[in-house]
Amino acid sequence: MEILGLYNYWVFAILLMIGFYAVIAKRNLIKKLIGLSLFQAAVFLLYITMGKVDGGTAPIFSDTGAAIFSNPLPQVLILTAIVVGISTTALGLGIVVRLKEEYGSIEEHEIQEIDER
Amino acid sequence: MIAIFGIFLLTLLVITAIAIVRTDNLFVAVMLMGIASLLIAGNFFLLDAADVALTEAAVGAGISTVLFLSALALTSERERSRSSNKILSFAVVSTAALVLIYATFDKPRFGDPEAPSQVHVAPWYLEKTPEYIDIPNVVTAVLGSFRGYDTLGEVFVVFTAGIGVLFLLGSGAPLGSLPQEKINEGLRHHLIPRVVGRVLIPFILLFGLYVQFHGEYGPGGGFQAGAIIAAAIILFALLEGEQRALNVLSARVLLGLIAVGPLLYGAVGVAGILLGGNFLDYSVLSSNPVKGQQLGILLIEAGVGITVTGVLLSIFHAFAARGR
Amino acid sequence: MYYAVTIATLVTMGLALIRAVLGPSVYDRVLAVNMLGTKTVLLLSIIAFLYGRPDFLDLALAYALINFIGVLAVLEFFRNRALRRSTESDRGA
Amino acid sequence: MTTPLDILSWVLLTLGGLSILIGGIGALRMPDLYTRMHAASVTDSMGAILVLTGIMLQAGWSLATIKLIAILLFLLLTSPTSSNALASAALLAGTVPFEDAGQDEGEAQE
Repeated sequence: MEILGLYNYWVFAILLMIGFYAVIAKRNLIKKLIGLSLFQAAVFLLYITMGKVDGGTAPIFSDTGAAIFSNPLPQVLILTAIVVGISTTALGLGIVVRLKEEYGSIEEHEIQEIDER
Repeated sequence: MIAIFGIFLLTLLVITAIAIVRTDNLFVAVMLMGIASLLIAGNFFLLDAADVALTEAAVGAGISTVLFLSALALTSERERSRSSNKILSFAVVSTAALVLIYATFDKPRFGDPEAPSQVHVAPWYLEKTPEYIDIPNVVTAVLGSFRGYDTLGEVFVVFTAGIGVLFLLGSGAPLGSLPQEKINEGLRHHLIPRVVGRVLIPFILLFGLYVQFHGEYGPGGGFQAGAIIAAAIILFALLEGEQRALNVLSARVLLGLIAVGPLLYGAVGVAGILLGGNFLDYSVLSSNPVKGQQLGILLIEAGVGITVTGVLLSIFHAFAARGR
Repeated sequence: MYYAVTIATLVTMGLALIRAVLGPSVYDRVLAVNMLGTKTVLLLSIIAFLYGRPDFLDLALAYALINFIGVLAVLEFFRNRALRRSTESDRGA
Repeated sequence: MTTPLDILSWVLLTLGGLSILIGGIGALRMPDLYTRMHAASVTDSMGAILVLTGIMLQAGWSLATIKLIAILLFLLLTSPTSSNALASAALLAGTVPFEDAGQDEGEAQE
């Protein structure tokens, strides 16, 4: 159980690096953005994992008389970050669409070749 | 037992992520992102974060798929080139992963009540919320009142992103390759989705309003509600065509919404100063400090909801208008 | 008994995920997404009861309402693509 | 503890779990898209009805039951609709139904 207790953090590390791999190795700009979304999801997971308390429940008081609550602070940060994340991803997609219109391509190296001409 | 469910879901999540990176079909990658969003929302719920899971549901189930697909429609569906420097990237990434995993051995055990992050401010929030604000949902209390500055900042980031997309895509010569009337009809010929969608849209709107105004008592709040209401209108636009959706909520109105939201939020803060308190100090808004806090949270949540609805819908329309 | 149903749902999610990863056509993947969506609704409702916090059913409700949009977006995407292809071939001819 | 209502709800939950599992296996094992869709959607609606009714019997008369009824209604509305939308999209794109499955099994074309 001691080892399983760190499983969430390992998944965080692996997920973060899968996203990072897509960002650095892939040449397609939309694929890079998808990788960035995965990266974001990993960070969300880390925060929420750190907020969990054993035997706790969601930090919303109710008449069931639960006494232990998980940490509300990471939840607040991530809740806003999800909506901010989708808006900034949309901004990135907007830039990619404009690049496609100007360069006719969304592959990184093709855009660079056109620039060097 | 529930811990094992979480581990299973996380394993599925890792498999999905690997599949996302491996496929060279971007459409498939977007579909798999939808799955990843479902899995991660389930995980958030298991980790006691009902509010966060609701946000992920509202954003991930509809809006992010719609945005990615409209971007794909404007660019291309396939990755054309192979990855660059595969081996080098893989080496860098796996080294970093190993370092990160090594670092986790120093982390406090999962769920440890004595972990440093658990003993600092969180108990104070949990203890003082009933006294200062007296609403059941501590997440909303922290979001709206204790950390109101943060949320104001986030609202401005959303606002800026929306304005940025409008600057990028809102003007200039569209591609203009498709016949106008075909584009405008949406899915009107698909009778069954259209009828069911019509039945559903009022309920989604109603649910959005419920989430907005029930946010003090259960999971919910402005961010989730904004995304849900935007999803309802996007559903309308998909079914009846862009133009009809714009007739209901025109681009000008949406621009107004984008501006009104942060203004409302800021105005509540300034009202606090004018009434003799600090910026974003809601206690002075009413003769009873607790009632003032509740009023302030209600108002700023409304501001957040308005901004998020306006921004997400404007982004959707900006992408959709580009396809004509 | 809740546990048994949860396990059945989770296993089915795993099977659907295998279908999504294997494909072969894009429609299979959309089908898998759809399946996972309904399974998530069920999973969330059951877990809300397992935790003894039935007030969190809101989440399952949100998914039940919103999941639909993803599939419609896919349908619209295909319609758009068919339109674009037909206009392109018209011009080519 | 074990009132008839409890037993009924356990039976429903077990059957629901079984049909969910069968649907999952069917979606994985069936030979082509339309048969897979069939496996997924029939047991999808069946599983949802059984499981949610089972939970409803456990919840008794409360706000939770009303929410569960709403969830069930919306699921029953949306899940077949998305199957239909998907099938018509696949048919329009030219995916041919599996040969042995019989000719009139597919959805009617527009």
